[in-house]
Amino acid sequence: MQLVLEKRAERSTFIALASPVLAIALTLVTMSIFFLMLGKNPVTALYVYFIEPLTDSYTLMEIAVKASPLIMIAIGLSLCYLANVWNIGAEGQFLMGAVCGSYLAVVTNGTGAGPWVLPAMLVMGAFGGTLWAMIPALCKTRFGANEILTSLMLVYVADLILDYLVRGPWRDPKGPNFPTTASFDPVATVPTLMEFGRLHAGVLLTALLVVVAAIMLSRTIKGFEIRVVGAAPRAARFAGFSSEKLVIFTFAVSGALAGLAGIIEVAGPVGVLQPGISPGYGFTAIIVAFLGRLNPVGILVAGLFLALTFIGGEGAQISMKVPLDLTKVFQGILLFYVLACDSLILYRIRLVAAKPKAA
Amino acid sequence: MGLVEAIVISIIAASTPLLLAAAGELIVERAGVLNLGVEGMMIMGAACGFAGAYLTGSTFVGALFGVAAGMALSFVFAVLTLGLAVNQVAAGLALTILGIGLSGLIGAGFVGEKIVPAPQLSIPVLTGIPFIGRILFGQNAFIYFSIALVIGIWWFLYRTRAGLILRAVGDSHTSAHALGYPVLKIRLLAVLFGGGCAGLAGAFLPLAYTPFFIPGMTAGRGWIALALVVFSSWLPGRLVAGAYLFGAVSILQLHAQAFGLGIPSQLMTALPYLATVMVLVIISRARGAAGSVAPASLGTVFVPDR
Amino acid sequence: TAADKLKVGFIYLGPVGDLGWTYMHEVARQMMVKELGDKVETTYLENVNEGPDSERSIVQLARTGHDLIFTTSFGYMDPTVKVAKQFPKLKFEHATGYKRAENLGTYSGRFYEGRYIQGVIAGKMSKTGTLGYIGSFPIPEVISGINATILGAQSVNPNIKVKIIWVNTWFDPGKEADAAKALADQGVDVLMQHTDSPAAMQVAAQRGIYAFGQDSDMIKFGPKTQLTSIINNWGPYYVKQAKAALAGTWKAEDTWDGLKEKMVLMAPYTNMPDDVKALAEKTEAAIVAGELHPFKCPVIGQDGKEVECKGGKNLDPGQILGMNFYVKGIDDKFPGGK
Amino acid sequence: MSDQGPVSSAARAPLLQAIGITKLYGSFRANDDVSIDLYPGEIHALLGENGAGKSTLVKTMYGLIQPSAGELRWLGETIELSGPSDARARGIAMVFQHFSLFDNLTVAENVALGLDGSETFAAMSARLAQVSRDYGLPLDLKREVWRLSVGERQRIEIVRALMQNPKLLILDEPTAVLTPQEADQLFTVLERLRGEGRALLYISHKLDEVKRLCDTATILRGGKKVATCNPRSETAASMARMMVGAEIGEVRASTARATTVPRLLIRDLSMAPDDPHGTYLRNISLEVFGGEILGIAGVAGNGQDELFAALSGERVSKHEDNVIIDGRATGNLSVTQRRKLGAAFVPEERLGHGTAPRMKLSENALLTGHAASHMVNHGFIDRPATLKAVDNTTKTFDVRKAKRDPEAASLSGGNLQKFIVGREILREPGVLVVSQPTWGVDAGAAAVIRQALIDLSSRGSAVLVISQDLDELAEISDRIAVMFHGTLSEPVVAADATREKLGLLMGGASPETASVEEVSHAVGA
Ligand SMILES: Nc1ncnc2c1ncn2[C@@H]1O[C@H](COP(=O)(O)OP(=O)(O)OP(=O)(O)O)[C@@H](O)[C@H]1O
Ligand SMILES: Nc1ncnc2c1ncn2[C@@H]1O[C@H](COP(=O)(O)OP(=O)(O)OP(=O)(O)O)[C@@H](O)[C@H]1O
Ligand SMILES: [Mg+2]
Ligand SMILES: [Mg+2]
Repeated sequence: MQLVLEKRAERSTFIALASPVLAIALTLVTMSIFFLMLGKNPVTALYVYFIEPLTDSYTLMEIAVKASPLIMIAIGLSLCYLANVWNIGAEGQFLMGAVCGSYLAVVTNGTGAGPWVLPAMLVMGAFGGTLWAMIPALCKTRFGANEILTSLMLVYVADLILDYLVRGPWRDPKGPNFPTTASFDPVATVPTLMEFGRLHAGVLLTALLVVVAAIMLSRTIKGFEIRVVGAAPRAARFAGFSSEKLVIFTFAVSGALAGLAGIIEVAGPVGVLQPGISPGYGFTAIIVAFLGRLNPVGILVAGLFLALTFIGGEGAQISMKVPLDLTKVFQGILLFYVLACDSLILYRIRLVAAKPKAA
Repeated sequence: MGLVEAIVISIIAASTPLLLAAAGELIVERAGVLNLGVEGMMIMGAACGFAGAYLTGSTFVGALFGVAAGMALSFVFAVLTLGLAVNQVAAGLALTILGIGLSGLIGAGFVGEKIVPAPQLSIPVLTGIPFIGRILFGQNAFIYFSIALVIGIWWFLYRTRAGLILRAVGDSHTSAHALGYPVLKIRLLAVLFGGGCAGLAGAFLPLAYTPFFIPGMTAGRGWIALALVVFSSWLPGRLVAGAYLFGAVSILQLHAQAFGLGIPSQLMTALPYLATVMVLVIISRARGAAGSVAPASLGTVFVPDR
Repeated sequence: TAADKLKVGFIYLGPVGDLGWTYMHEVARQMMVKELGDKVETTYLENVNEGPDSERSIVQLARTGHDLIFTTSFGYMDPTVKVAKQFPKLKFEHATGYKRAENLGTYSGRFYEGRYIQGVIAGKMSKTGTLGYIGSFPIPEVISGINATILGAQSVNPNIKVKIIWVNTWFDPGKEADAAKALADQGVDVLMQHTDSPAAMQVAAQRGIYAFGQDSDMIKFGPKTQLTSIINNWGPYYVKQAKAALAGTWKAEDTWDGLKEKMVLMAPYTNMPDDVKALAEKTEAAIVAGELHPFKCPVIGQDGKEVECKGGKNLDPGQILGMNFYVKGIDDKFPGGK
Repeated sequence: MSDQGPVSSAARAPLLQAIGITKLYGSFRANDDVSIDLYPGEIHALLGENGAGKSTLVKTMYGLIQPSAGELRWLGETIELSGPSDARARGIAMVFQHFSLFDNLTVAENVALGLDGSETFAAMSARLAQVSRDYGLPLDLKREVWRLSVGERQRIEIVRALMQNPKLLILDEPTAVLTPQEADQLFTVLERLRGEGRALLYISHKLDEVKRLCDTATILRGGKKVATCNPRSETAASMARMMVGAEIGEVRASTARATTVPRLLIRDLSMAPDDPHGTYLRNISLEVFGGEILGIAGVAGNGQDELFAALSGERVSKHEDNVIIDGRATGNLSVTQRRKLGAAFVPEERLGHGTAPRMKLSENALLTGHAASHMVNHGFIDRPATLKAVDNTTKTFDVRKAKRDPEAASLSGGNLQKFIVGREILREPGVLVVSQPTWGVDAGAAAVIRQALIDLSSRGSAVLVISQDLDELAEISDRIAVMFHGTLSEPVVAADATREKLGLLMGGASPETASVEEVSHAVGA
């Protein structure tokens, strides 16, 4: 007997909805086994991971805060990936967005500048991300250099640029020479939405972007262009769409979104520019993009869900004293199940009797 | 030992884990599969390799553990991407997360322990030859193996029928299937081989390079290895050049710092990355219209009709 | 009962097994648990990013009933300040920072004292007259360590030279080893490091040169190599603060302890002749007794000018904690802006 | 049924028998209880409309897919083929409809991959050179496949099959991409193979060549076998009737007069190829008048692709007056701009070029329709308009599909081609450039498409048809020009253009353009 995949004639809408549920169920079973082996109560564990964060307004807000940059970056990346452009350097674009946007915060620090600072920072942030994304984009269109390598390598470079700036020229002049800029002035800070907690205006921007991206992809000719170039490059050329221009476009947009996410993180939850402003958002967002099936709404769900596992994992470290690594293992397993179940949307699995080998 | 000789030896050692992992990934990608989980497999190789060597006292057994760990993880990847036609990019990234988590759990018990590093070859007269003696005859087994591996891969790809079939599968899985080649089985073997190599590359770190285990000690080398495969245009010879170029710039910038040249250290640290990008651009430009030579079916799923 | 148990939370920068900075905090936490037994319940969150995640992590500890929270890296300063304000009833302790509040104390070690002793030993032990220094990032703490080392070495060998390599990471054993090899290849015969792993120690052991450990006693990784090691000994402090919290006597303070208070310890002086060992011990005793201060004025800067002496006899704590200059005798260019 | 079979075969034993083969895809019966006997020394034709199940049946015989029911008998003995290598081991060889070649590997490597690997590569190469010489199918062993023309690729497939010294050779539409000369050459080889006592199974839509070549024909319709006949005693029309199950209409000739104004004017067009192994276009000039169909014949790879790209605007030229559409110089305009001027294009490749395979038909309507602005408002797609375009095309061109708006790839080749041609024609273009309008399309669909082209021209449009099918060109064109090595001959009036004359021009035999050496290269002699 042998398991084989069989293409479905049409994607199954039912399974598209059922697959995440199945994936979570399978993860729960696997996790339960783990916890039983560790001698912990699996029910508690699952409650801590998946339910508890949803029962409390603070963690709910934190899920949104954590998911916001992931979703924003992933939306940009999904445009690239739909167009078959392999930008895996969003992390670098995120950092450069943070750097360029912070420039204004640094130079206006303490000057009593007006409320134009924050909007200008956001624009600069998006610009910085785009600028950084243009390097691999142009290397690709001009010289045919593979963007996977160039965009990835530039992540390390961006990290070092940020490092250089905060240890050198941009270091807080009043601080005791630690590697950080001065805390941003209120005019350079993304406002929070609530009295307590960190829910900030950037989250609204992300929500807006999801809507815009969803409309753009499904309803506009630009979205169509992106999808065609990715799905059938020759047909796209025939349709009059230039894949070169689209490489530039998708890199520019994804760079801008990553950069925007970067400056929002710095001007929002963090409040200063310093090394380590990104816990790998640019890379995690790649998973979010694929987990969301390169679809804005899917990405929204995937981003929130991944954020939930991060925060649930933190809760598990606190209340169950399990190591962080266990959380990572669960995340990995969960992602595998989600991906595996998603494949049922396109295929059905069939058990086939193995043919006896003819001699 | 002269300075130049010493630098060459350091470069070789620094390049070896990159070369080992990238060589495995080259085979995987030649078969048409993109496994982005190299970092995860490497760190698993490091954890299990150290565990094996620590428990048995044998570097060789440790290396085998590392290989096995990398293979085990790559098997999970294969089940998903080959068996269930899951998107390879996403599965590879998920593999990295899983590998980092698992290695942390496995390695936790071994942190702070120490082992005897892999011995270096010592042939009475030969190793003593000035300059080339240490370079050619005074290295550890991993380094010789990495060179042998690349030569073996070259020979396999271009001189054997199995290698031809592998290249064919990467070029067009539909044609290969039509001719009756078991595409998925071949890819499975390639993925396992790549996993083994990544595991070995990871094991090299605690077994030969810095003989102790620390979580996350691969420090992004898996990503560099992936980039090097792209850099190499999937050619074994150029892979060696790329890995050694990266290693060389990494080591030389340290020496430049030690000479006190006064260049910002961040710029120096960024040099290997910048150099790789620049060389790639130059190569790509020279190749011009011939364009990319990536295996044509790289990263695409294949589901055979029956 | 659970009610009168003190819940203590820790936020760690790295994994608990990094063998370096985080590891030593973890060792100290375990010591606290051992000493105070079931009077305390401890929790740690590891690998907490210094950016957007840290504030949430601290809040999560605060919200789950932790009364005393240690945040163990400089980058947690602003989030700790913020959270401390939100939870005025809880007690916070931030390592290596300088912002304090009613319920937020700071603590750090005078590691430069140990560095000075290492400098003295290195100056004596080096035959080539050149020391190798592997720096992580050019932050004041690392700079003051380099300066203290050189001042110590100059006290026994005025012509001592130092080669410095910045690896721009706290934590990449391979790179640390590469830097150690490069230094050794360039004729350095005593290695020091301000990065976390024992990689440099092992390279030194292979090359038959001397090295100093970092954060913890690394003698295991270089039995014939390690001269001594600076040990970050947070345990007694953690125990003390927890006891104070239990007794209701906890106050937010600025603690900056060194060899005298045993927050900084020196691993046994090994692999050196008796006279050097005696000198090291003498130096240590002098520092403990307050007779010797590594940054005793006048301190001459790289440019040959005397550094302003804000502390009267010695450089003042602010100058040391925020040190951004090299002392005379270091040829390398000072990294980063002034 | 044996009473219909040729007399000669009754005496001999069949080599391969397929008995009651049924193949289910889900609930769809691609083959339904099909039985067929193949005899040594006989060429057996397998005929049927697009999607009739021909490829499915032969894939079963090659072990590539497993039948849901039924069995295969080899020399009277029941066999189960676990895979193609199993089939090859028994002496079954196959030439695939869609090439099973590896673009980045060399010819020799491609051939080696089709063999079992029991000989060394050097020995195989030597034998390969020998076999290709023997059968007059020359190949450059060291060249990579992507550098080769379609005809040369077909040659590799055939030589690869011959290298196995097969007892049974299956050819799935081998002549679809060959020139008459190349096809003739192939027939010589096939006849020789028959003479050597091998069995051949031959799939083709070209009923004339079946009549010429084959001894027996089995006809499939909707997965079922409907007849076995002797093609020599049938007419092409009678076989087509069996295939379709209905009469096929004659194509009505154009009634329009060509105007005196050229609607499409190509002036001294020269262009370097964008990949280094493409063909240079050299000084191409041509006028296509409103109301006429101008055919361009030629062996594939002589610059047709490049010409199509230059006309469609997929590649723009530096000089704007290289291409003039309705009086407007468009040489440097994009595809979209040319469409806005009333031009329309149908490329040769249906899936991936003319359509995006995994996209819905409505989206594929938008693919070319977005230029004609009524489908797009301020950058937003007008969904209903795209759906309406699909419905119109479906109705006017009888596109058969399972639902209203399926993915392009789910249509059969003929229906998809009708959709693509219809999509363009319904826009009433003033100029239509179409490449290989009926490749691999069955007779019924081909007739619909050709009629539509004629009707368009009779409404006053200029139609340029690039085709390798001389019969097709003869049927619909008013004038015919020939492409060779990137140059275009003077058009000749179709009535004067004999098959032979065109065939020679296609080989470059026209005195001003070609040398003898080039001729032999082009026809691969
Ligand atoms: N893998 C498959 N899954 C589902 N249906 C299939 C598959 N392959 C073929 N079919 C169906 O089987 C039918 C017969 O296909 P087949 O390829 O045998 O036709 P054909 O006679 O070779 O047509 P053509 O003349 O176009 O080559 C098709 O109409 C198609 O719908
Ligand atoms: N893997 C598959 N899954 C589903 N349907 C398939 C598959 N492969 C082929 N088909 C179906 O086969 C049909 C096409 O068959 P095939 O490609 O053999 O010939 P054709 O497209 O009808 O004509 P042509 O001779 O022009 O290629 C389509 O209906 C298509 O949906
Ligand atoms: Mg077909
Ligand atoms: Mg067919």
